[in-house]
Amino acid sequence: MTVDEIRELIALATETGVAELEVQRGDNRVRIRRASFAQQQEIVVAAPSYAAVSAPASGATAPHSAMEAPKEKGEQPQDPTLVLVKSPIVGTFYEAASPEAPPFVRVGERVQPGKVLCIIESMKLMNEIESETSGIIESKLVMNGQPVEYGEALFAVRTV
Amino acid sequence: MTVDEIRELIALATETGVAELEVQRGDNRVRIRRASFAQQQEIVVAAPSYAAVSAPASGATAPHSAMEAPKEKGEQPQDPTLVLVKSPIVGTFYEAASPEAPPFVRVGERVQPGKVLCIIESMKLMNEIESETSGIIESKLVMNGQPVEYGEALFAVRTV
Amino acid sequence: MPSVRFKKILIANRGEIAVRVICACKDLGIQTVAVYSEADRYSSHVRFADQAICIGPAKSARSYLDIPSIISAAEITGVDAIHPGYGFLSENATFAEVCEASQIKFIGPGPEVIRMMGVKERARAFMRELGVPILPGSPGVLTSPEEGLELAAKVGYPVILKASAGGGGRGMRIVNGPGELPSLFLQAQHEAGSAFSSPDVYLEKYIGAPRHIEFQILADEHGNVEILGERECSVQRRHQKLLEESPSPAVTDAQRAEISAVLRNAIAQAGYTNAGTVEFLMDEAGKLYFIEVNARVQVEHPVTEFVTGIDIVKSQIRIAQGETLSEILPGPVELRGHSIECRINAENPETFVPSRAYTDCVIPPFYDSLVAKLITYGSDRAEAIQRMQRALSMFIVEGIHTSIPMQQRILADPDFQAGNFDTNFIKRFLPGPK
Amino acid sequence: MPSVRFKKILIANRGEIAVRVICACKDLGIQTVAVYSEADRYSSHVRFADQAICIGPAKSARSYLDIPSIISAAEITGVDAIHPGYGFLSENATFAEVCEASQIKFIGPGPEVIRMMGVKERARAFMRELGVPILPGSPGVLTSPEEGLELAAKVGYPVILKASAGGGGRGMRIVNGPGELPSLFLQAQHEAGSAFSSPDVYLEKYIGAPRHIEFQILADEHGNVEILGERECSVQRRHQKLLEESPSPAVTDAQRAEISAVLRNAIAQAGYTNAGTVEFLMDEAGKLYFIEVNARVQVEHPVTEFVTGIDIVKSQIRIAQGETLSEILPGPVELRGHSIECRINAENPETFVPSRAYTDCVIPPFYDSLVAKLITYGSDRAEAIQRMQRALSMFIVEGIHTSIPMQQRILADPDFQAGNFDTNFIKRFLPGPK
Repeated sequence: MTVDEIRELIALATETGVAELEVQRGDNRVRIRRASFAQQQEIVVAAPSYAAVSAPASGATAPHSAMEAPKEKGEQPQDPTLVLVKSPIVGTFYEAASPEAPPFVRVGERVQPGKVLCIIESMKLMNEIESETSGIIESKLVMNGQPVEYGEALFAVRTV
Repeated sequence: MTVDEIRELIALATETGVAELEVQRGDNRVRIRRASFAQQQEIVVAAPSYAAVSAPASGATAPHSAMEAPKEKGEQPQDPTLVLVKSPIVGTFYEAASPEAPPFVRVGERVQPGKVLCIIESMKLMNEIESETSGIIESKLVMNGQPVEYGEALFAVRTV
Repeated sequence: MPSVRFKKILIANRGEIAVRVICACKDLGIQTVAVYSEADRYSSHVRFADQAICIGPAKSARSYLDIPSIISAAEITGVDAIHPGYGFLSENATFAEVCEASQIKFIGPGPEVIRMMGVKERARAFMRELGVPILPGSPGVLTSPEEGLELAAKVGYPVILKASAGGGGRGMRIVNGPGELPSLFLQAQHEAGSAFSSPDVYLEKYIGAPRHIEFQILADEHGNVEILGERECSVQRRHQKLLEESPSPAVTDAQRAEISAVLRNAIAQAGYTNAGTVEFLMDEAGKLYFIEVNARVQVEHPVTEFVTGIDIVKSQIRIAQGETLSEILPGPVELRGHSIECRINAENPETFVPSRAYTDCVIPPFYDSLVAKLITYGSDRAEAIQRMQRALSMFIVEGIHTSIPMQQRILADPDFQAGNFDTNFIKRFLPGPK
Repeated sequence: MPSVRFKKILIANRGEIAVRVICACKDLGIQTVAVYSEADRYSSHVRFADQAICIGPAKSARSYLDIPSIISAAEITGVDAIHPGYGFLSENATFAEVCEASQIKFIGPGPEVIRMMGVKERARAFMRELGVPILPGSPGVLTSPEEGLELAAKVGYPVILKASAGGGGRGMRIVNGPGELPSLFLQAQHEAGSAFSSPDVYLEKYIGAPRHIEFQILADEHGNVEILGERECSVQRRHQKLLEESPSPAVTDAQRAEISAVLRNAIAQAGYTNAGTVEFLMDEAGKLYFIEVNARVQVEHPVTEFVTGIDIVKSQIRIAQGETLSEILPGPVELRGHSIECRINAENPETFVPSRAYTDCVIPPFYDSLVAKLITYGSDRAEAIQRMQRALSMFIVEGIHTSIPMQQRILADPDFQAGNFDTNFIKRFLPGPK
């Protein structure tokens, strides 16, 4: 569970006005108690015992009330010049063709449509994910070797 | 079930935007289907087979959704000069001391605080209901011999 | 007495038990009249009844406890019978009498039986006569330390000395052995004398860690009695039950059969009719002692319904119609499987102040804080516990605090799971000093 | 084969059956992984699972039916087994094979058995061999009107002539007596020839007003089979069941015992494992004919759970863990009482177009319209019906139309109450010409 994801959950708790928000998925657990209710903001994150679960676990964080409308992971950001590249399949993210090879792209690099950005391994098949826009890689959102779900944001690309 | 009560139910249906409102209480049944949904406004009132049930039945009409907030029967009207005299007990309404006697009050009559307006019979006891304000009886809201529940409006009194 | 068929029943209650009685009436094809206070205008029991009558303001004394209002409501709606639910007027002999005088059938025992069961001393004396085990002790006032020592040796230590005129712990002494008895007897006499201006003291067996066990009875108006097994109600907080189950993990088959046989006779001798509960304390050795009779349906009746397959509320109504138990019951009473109930109360888990929801649904602060009853059934106790844990983990209540977190801790407790607990058990789950 | 204990199960389904499987896993202490399409992000199965993985867009073909996505989700979450629910991939032999190849236990029969049961002709031939009654008819193509007359005399009129290559009613003729047979045979041949370019026609017994009856089976991986009684599913609208019950009011105890004995052997011979349903048609005389096997859990499994006390979904998981039926079942299978299920579907009662709710809760239009299953239990059929009528009358759904009004009319029908109905029964409740 990344710091950004936890920040999003805190925003959610604040926005919806709940006193306490506890999210558990697999080995990840976040508990947020809001300051106005407890004189302190307490955040507990249980460390995942193995890496393979951490991303989908947090990515799948379900709303704790049908009334809440948390931002979906992979949602387009407000900034229209920033485009998110999302995973078209479920699988494992690889930033390079092999453990020894350099990454397909680095942050700050300019990419063109058709440029291979990463590989998603699914059922032993290596699926190359290509860029659909031209722009500069602003951030890489997934760690090498981490599992990703359908629609999960992989890269943010600045298009101007 | 009086026309006023049905009018209130129609207002309720319109206000809440339901397509159809069906209310059944004992032998009374009202079904309202709104024009915008059915090209016609249909009102069916099944005649009560005995009078004793009609008033409490309609008075007790429950909301058909926790979201609706129908006006409570006996609620004070908007007009601040019109005061409702409500029944302080459950029982049977009598407008006169005996079947031969004239009514305690008539519509249009001026009353003072302490003036007996009617009798509510409860467990064979005759309870005199007195006016608490001075004014003119604008309407009598319950028929002679009809049962009334706690808080049910009996008279409307114009105080100016 | 030929049996009748009720056409319409008034339910002199509110909340879940009112809805429960409405359900039983619907199942029997009987019309229902709900009564409600101004605070309950939008309650479920008002919504689901065929008719509803406002009987007074929020305050119970002027609505749900107001006999003339309820009888008037029954008269203007022309009902045949009144079901009192539990609490409120359910064990009020006067109310049962007024119903009788008004030609309205009261669905419960007769006024004389309610009255006798309400005077605990009379109920205990009656039951003892008929062989129901009673907490042993002095028959009357204890006259000397010597008499106390003799009695205590017979009933076994610890014993408790209590002020005859008193209550609330004054003049009360727990005696753990014969050495302490003479001095504690004098202390108790002295304290009782100054507190209640009577030094009279009596002696009773003391149970430090009792279990609370109750037997469900059904009795028709023709002298037939059936015992529907027992319920374990030891998980209590300040005498408020939080979790009940049937059967009790502490009652053996032989003990159940023995108590049932004794009760069947005693209840018949008492002229008791309709449903009721006979409460017992169980001591550490597993022995049961009669405490009192609750002459009404209980909150926790569903666990008995699940293990017996018998609808207790429908049975109450049919008994009141004059039907016999052999007509009402599907066959011989048999316990099958295990059932648990959790009372979901609105509360703040830190301070136990009942919470209120301020959005669409309001829990009126005038009455009890029960918002739901959650009942599970399993082929055995372990399965019923697993299902209760799962159901509580999936139970969604928003806007209020509830007792669910405490019940989850209770269900996860190894002693609870082993069936090893008594009425002190709850203390480990309460905040503050134990 | 020693039994294993699953730590984590992926549920390859959505909606109520996904939640049902999650409940069974929680009861067994097994972690759960939900998979969901983008349309189901806020669904209950996502909410109640321990983990949830988005596997694709709303369209089923790219999410719930997409084998690589589901297997990938299983691999990245490290599950031991996959429960397929019903519908979607539950009877897909290829999916079961891919699971096997990926070292993930598929909770259901093996791929070969699924495949055989999927080819109706093979399943029928297999079952006939083992003495399961099959709809009588010509073993192959009918060569002449004389052969037809001879066969029809044997199976009894009415019979039906069907095009061997066809479907959809073309080349089909119902024959009510021997006088009509020769000319209808020629007509059927002619129509079959022009419609399917093959004039081949075969003959089968025709049941005009069949009942749809199905038997629930459980088979472990050690050759043991148990039959959990039958369900009556005749109340259908366009092959969609609306109301199911167990036991069937039309099946006698002797018939149940006879069919159960035959099935126990046949299912064991087939090497069938896990839960399944064997479907039969019942003719007007009450005789049962095998139709097909559904190699999965059914929507209507709860009615069987209520009358047997056996948790079918928990049993599926434990069978897949390699446990034996004698370990899983609490004792001998016994039917007690009666249970009814109503499928509450979102729909417009006039036109049967599924409705959608537009407020907080959305029923995605991409999948089926089932919004709830309401199940009642009673000590007999009358009590189960009364409780279902009461429960439907108190069932609150806002914002959408549901099937409840139709189910209320069905339950109030005297023929339904008498147990006197077949698959044509529903027609009287449908709008338009009967």
